[in-house]
Amino acid sequence: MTAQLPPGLALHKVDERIMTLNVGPQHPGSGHMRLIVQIDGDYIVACDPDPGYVHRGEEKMAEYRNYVTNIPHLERPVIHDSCNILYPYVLGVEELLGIEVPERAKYIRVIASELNRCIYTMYWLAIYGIFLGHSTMFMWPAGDRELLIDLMEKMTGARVTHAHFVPGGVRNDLPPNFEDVCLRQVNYFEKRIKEYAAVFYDNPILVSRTRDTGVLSRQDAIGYGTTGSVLRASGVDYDLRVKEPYDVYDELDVHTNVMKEGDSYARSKVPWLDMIESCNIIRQTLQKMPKSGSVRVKLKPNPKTKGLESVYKRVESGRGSLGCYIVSDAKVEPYRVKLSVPSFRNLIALPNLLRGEKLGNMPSVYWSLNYWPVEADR
Amino acid sequence: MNTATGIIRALNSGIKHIATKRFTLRYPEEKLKFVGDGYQFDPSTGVGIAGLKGRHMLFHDHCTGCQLCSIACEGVAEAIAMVKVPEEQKQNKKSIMPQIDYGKCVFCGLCVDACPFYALYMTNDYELSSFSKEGLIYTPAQLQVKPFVAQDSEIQISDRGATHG
Amino acid sequence: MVGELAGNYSTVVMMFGFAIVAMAPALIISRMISPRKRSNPVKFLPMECGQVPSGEGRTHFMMQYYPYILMFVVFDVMAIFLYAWGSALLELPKTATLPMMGFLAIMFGAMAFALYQSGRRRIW
Amino acid sequence: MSVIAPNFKLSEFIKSLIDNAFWFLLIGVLVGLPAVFIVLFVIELPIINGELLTPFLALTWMTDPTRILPIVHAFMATDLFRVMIFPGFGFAALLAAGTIFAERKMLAKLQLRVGPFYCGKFEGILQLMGDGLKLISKEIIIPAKADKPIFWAAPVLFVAAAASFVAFIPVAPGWVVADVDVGLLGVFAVIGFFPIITILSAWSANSKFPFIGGIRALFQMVSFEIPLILSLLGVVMLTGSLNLSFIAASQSSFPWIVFLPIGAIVFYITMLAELERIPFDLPEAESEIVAGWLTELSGMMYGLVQLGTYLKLYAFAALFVVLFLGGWNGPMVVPPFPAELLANGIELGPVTANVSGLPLFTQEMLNGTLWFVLKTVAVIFFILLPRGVFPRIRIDMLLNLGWTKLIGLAFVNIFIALGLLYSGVLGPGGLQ
Amino acid sequence: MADVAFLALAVITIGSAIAALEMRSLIYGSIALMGTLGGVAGFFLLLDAPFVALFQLAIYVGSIAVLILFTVMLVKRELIFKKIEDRRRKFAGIGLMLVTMVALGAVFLDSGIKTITTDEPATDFRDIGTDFVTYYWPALILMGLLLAGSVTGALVLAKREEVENAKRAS
Amino acid sequence: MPNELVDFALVSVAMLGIGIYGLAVKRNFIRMLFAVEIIINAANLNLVAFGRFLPHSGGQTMALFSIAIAAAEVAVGLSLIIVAYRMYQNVDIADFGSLKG
Amino acid sequence: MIEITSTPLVLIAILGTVGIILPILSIARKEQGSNLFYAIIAFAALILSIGYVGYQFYAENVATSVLFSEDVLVDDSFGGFFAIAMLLVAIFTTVGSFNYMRKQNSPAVYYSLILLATIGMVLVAYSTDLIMLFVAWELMSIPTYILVGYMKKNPSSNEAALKYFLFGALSSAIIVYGISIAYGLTGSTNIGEVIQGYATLDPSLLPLGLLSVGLFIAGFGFKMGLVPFHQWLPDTYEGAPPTITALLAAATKKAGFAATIRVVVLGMVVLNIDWTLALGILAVMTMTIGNVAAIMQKSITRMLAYSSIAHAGYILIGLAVAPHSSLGLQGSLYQIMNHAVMKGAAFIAIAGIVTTLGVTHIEKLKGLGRRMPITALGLVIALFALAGVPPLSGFWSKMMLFGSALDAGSALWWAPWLAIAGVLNSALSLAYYGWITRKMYFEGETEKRVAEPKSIIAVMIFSTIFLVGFGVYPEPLLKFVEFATPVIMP
Repeated sequence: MTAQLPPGLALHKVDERIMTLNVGPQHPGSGHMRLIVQIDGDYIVACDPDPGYVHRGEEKMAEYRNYVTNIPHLERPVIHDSCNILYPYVLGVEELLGIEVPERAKYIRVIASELNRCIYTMYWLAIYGIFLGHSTMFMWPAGDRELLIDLMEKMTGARVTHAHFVPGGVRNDLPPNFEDVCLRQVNYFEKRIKEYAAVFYDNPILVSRTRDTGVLSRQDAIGYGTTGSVLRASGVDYDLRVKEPYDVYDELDVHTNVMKEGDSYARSKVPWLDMIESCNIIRQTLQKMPKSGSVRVKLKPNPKTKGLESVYKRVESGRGSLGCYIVSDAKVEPYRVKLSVPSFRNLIALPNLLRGEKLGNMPSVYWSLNYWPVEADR
Repeated sequence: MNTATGIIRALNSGIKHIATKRFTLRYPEEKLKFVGDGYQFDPSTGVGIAGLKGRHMLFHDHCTGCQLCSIACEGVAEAIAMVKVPEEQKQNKKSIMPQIDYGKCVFCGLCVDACPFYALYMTNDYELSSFSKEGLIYTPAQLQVKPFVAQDSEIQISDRGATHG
Repeated sequence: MVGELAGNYSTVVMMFGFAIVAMAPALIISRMISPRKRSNPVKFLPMECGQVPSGEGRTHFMMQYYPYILMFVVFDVMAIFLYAWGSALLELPKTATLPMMGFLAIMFGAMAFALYQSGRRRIW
Repeated sequence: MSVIAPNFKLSEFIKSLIDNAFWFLLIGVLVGLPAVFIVLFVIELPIINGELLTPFLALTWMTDPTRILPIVHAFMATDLFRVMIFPGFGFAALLAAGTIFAERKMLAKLQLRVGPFYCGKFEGILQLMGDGLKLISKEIIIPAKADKPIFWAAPVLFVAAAASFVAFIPVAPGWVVADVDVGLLGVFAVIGFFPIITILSAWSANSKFPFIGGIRALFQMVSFEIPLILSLLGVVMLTGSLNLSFIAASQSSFPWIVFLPIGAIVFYITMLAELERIPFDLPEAESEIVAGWLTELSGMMYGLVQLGTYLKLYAFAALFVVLFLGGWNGPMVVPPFPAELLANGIELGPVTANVSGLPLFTQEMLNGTLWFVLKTVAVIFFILLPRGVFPRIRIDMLLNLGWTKLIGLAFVNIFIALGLLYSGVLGPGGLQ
Repeated sequence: MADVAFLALAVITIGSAIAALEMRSLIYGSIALMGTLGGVAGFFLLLDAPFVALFQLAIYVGSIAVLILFTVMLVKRELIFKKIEDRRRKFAGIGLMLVTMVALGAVFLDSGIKTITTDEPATDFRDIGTDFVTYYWPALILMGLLLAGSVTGALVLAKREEVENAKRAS
Repeated sequence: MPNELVDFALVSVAMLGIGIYGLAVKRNFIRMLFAVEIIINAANLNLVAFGRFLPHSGGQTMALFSIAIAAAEVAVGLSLIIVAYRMYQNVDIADFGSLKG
Repeated sequence: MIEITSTPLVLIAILGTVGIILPILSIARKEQGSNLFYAIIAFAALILSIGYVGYQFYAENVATSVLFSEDVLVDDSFGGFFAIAMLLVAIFTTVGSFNYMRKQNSPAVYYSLILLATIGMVLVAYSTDLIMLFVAWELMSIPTYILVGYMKKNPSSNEAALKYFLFGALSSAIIVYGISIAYGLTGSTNIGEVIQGYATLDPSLLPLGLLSVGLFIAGFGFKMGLVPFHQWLPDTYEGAPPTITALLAAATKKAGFAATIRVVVLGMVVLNIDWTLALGILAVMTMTIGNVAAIMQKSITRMLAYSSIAHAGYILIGLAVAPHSSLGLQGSLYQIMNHAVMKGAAFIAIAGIVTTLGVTHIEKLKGLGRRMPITALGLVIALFALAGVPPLSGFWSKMMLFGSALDAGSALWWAPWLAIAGVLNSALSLAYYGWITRKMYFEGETEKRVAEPKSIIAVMIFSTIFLVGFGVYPEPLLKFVEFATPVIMP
């Protein structure tokens, strides 16, 4: 569609020049999936992504647990972004149960969500760095992510799987003196990630390597249904935090980062810009947050919904819009929970982006799609 | 000459970082300092108190053997089993108390949320490794012991970079 | 005496031989002391990222850059011809540079064509 | 001090040194004593100078400098010493090992982490040894359909080719393994072997990823050989010699990098490419082709290839020093050997020993080696540095860079050299 | 010393020349061919022609052998080992070889060159460079034309025509 | 014992013979190319040997030209075989048989 | 030092510059340029070159055939003669390719290679140094290997190129071997000095001298298509593009003769042994086998290929008797010039037939005289000239050759037999030439005339004028040949 097959690659006999490469699952550049790549010399003729290696049936499991005990499970698909993947579920359950969340809890959720977005993006960036052979860009984000993990750990008591959001608010209040520590570390974090520009984003080798590779046009980006940074890198100004604000995002000043090019470089740069924006949001939130107040509505141990009804909520996660569709039938367990994950939407674009690309571009194009295999498999 | 300046900038940044303080927590020697004594829950307000969700601590004198923690865990990890405690340690009528298998526990803390009697808290102790699966099963007697944790390292931010100090 | 100068090069051969003599034992010792478990035939399959290998391991591959090897063969000759001239340059009259410049001009022409051809990778 | 190693404690350092020395001694005794006994009981002892060479006598000789030094001298004059120890394999392997360690520590510093830390008690100085032990005790797995003879031979040949590259490098005046007229051409000939070994090793594994990596390595090395050869032509034109010792000696007043900076830059870049180092490490691009041509190599085979790679790195850095940075030339900083020691002998308490064999090394040689090593270490630093700051580039970009930009610059360099020569700045009648 | 070296080189050269033609696998044949070429380079060294020797190593072993090896690797695996031989033709070939060797060897041994030895110093390799640009300079220019022609022609030959036509048509 | 000219000449003759044998017997193009290379090397060896014993630098010059020309020849020959391989999937010229005469 | 305005250097300058610039032009035009553009540039360069050679002759700047020189090149009439012959063929080829190359890829490189090969051939004739000769020989060979295989989608073109390549590489290897021995015996690579050295050769080294000459004959013989070395020739001529076949048959073959005359004939003369018999036997064998095989061919290309082998035999007669008859070399040169034009014209005519009708089989040439009258006429005239039919130019050269054989009869008892064999062979050849003519004119139904390519017509007209004109009035050409012939005295 976008990348035309070079003339001639289709002409010669298939058995002669084409080699089938299994990239994955035991491959440093695949993640928990397999890309069946057919190459003609240095050019990729066809690419067939084969996800499903880490499928664990989260959606089915959710039908056997009540609304609260689902929480530690549903965050598993993206443990680095665990707050954001819980967010739509929690919002949905709240609507089903008709709970009004305290104001302070909403702000705490925003902080946790933005911090988690940064944690996820740093992890993604680290892998992007190592995919491009930039070992420093692996180590720096992996190290600097520690700042935010430390904050999250202070806030929720766990370093990775927080299980922090519950219907009705958050599990616990902020620890004392958290605002100061948070502000300090987030400021330092922002300073750090701006330093990445010199070695990574402004590095001429990186720019020349990722520019004009895997170009996803605006039209196709919308057509494939991509979301998040992939969509914004193709020039579509779409951010759920702005377009469909949830919780308190409508009170915050959120700037959407959009790039026109739609190539790997743009797709890799938009998340980085988003991180800087996240730092801004956290600072705003810390300012506007009520200094005290309730953070959680007391619920019955096994809350029940009123009757057969469904709700669809979506939020902007680190990878794009993450939706959760819950059907309830007046029992303690949900009837159906469906996660609509951004990774899978972005993956759809991959075969079309890789066709006709060079083999050397495969990692950068693949990972610039902001794809997390486990989330796609659920 | 954009390329040349870019390359020089990158090299410069790299060399600059050689003189930056390193940001590595030397874990066994240093340990991060956590907030408070661990995750606790106040059933009266329904809000937790921030802290690390480490291994549990069981207050025998508060535990009534109501099994709420075990029920809360059923949907999550099924790590909590209610076991009979020996006669001499008997504190409640049913003489059953939670026994936690840390091979299964996911440290979500929902059991703490479930306990209405202030009997189950989580502590800062997270070094639970063991050579056998049996060693990971903590009996009520083991859960009663308050762990000693020396955690003093915190992230220090200065002009020359952040360190764990 | 014919072959006197060849003695100087024997040390290079000695170096080569010494490296082999010194390094081959590393492999042999390693083979001796390392475990050798031949229980699982899958272990000895070539790397295919966890899949069972399929297809030929060595195929008609990477023809896109074949012109560079062709060019290398020719321009390597040019480069070393330049050495024959460059090392004698101090003893040569200045007019002797002209033929070399002519040679270089011809080679530049060929190189321009070759670079253009090899740059069009879609046709290889 | 704290910047480089924040937790450096001198006492710990000394303690670790003593610890290490203890272990060495212990192992030495445990291995050495049985050896002495074997010698005593099994081997018939020779008679030298009318004396039966008992172990005691041999030990006395070993501690008697007047006896041992002439032997050492004689040994040092042999080719074997040159090949095995000083300018040859031992020296190069030592520097290569140092390079591996320095690379890991330096990269760790750059990436704000610690690097090897525990092995050897102080900053991981014995990490390399540990790695070697690990590699040697690992199982060597050979793919079932591999071409076994080539597969086994390739790592060894790789080291051997790297070692013969080292043979051409002059370290100090007169200290070079092979002092040949056309040494530079010899270097090119040896460089030509690496792609062959690489592609053969890759082919023999009969696996896809090594084959792709091997072919990439072939293209890369082969393409960068031409800019490499051309970038050095300027120096040859100005010196009129292909003898590396002569070229090094010709830079006594100024190094050629002053006049030929473009050539030096081109050579530096091609050097990175020939060494397969980031940003040119396409043959081992792990995110695309696992580990390139090294994918199927396991255990000590991998270790040998790494050793060969670092020997090659040292050799290239040394070649850069010899050709562009003046080799061993530098201000005399080593003090002369105290003359009164030669005249009066060494006073050891009550005894005065007149040692005939001293000094073992001349002042020039020590000074030259010092400067050479210093410059080489500096060049190695600059070879290592890009690994921290650059991503890997793509093969078509790489080939394009090599064939257009670098060759063009190399020719610019040649014409600069020609201009310098014909305008009379350098060469006969000019400077020098 | 030189004599031992000579014998060793002769064995290597001739042995690997036979091996290059007779090895079952073309890859091993290529490696054996490298052995021959390297052996000839060794002879050049023995003949005090280090420039030619290293030129031979750099060009023949370093690039021609690489090109051959690469081309052989492109060939299908079964072709690498395929060997068509006519027995009669083979015996005829061996006969031809023996006749050539014996006849030419006899000519060489019979003729006067057996007595030629020399004690004069070898020529300096710089003379070659001097020759190139003075006496032989038209040959050098022709050499340039030859290399240029061969590289342009080889490139035009090796590229895939059908692809080009398809491109032109589209 | 110094090496004599005739020794080198004999090695050269032996290589020539092997090359002729290869050309006569083999029908694999790449092997025939090997044979041609062996003959060219034999000739080069002869040239340098004669040049050394004269002594004269012309032999070495000729050898350099000859090696360079061999390089160009091999480049062309291998391009031809690649074209043939694309067409026939074979490198055996006995199997080509488009020209019968 | 050779003068910079001497003919060979100027030829190198003109043709080499154009040859290098043509590919660059093609990249400047993104390879979209038409065939004709490059062809005209190449044609202009060739015309300029031939004009320069002619001017040099006209201005009498050319020495008589000295054959020896202190330098690697000499600007003599012998070289000039060959230069004119080869440039003529190259022009034929270029003009013939106007049409033939229209649908092929990379025309620029094609013409560039033709120019480079032409330089090689011309320089072979001019060179007086063995190294120069060898490099020029290779410059002639390598582009032709590529040109023969230029039709990449045509299997026979490729196979022809492979065979040609193998034999060519073998021949050059053999030539190097010969050069090495000659150099070793005389200590120089200059042909003059080599010949001098041969003249004063130590008797014990004589076998080696003979060996070197034998190797030269074998090496050059591969290109000339002498009989034991001719196996590649029919296949190659048949498979190659017909225009290139013209170049091969008419020009590279002649370069082989030039080299042979420069090196072998003179070398043999001074070696002072009775070697002419060997050449005589070769000559008889070559022409007989060539003619006999030609009769049996079904394809006109192949038939002409064998006929060109036969013609190599005729030319060899002249070389064989050269020491004993001054007419020998003259006849050879005359025949070379004629053969260049005749064979060139014949193959160009076939190229025209192939491009328009796409056939080479003789049976399918029925009625060609009506379908393509001008081409057919040119072809027939060329064929009759090849056969040596009287009023045409080919008659005089054959006459001269056989005359020289008779002339040498006083010194060599067997020489007249050469003449007789030649005459018989000519008669034999007339048979198959006549058969083709009959097929073209007297068989087949009346068929429609097809459009003949204009470039082919131009070549046909030129060759017809040349053959008929010099057949009727041979004096100027005779004078020229006489001027160009080197004088050798035994």
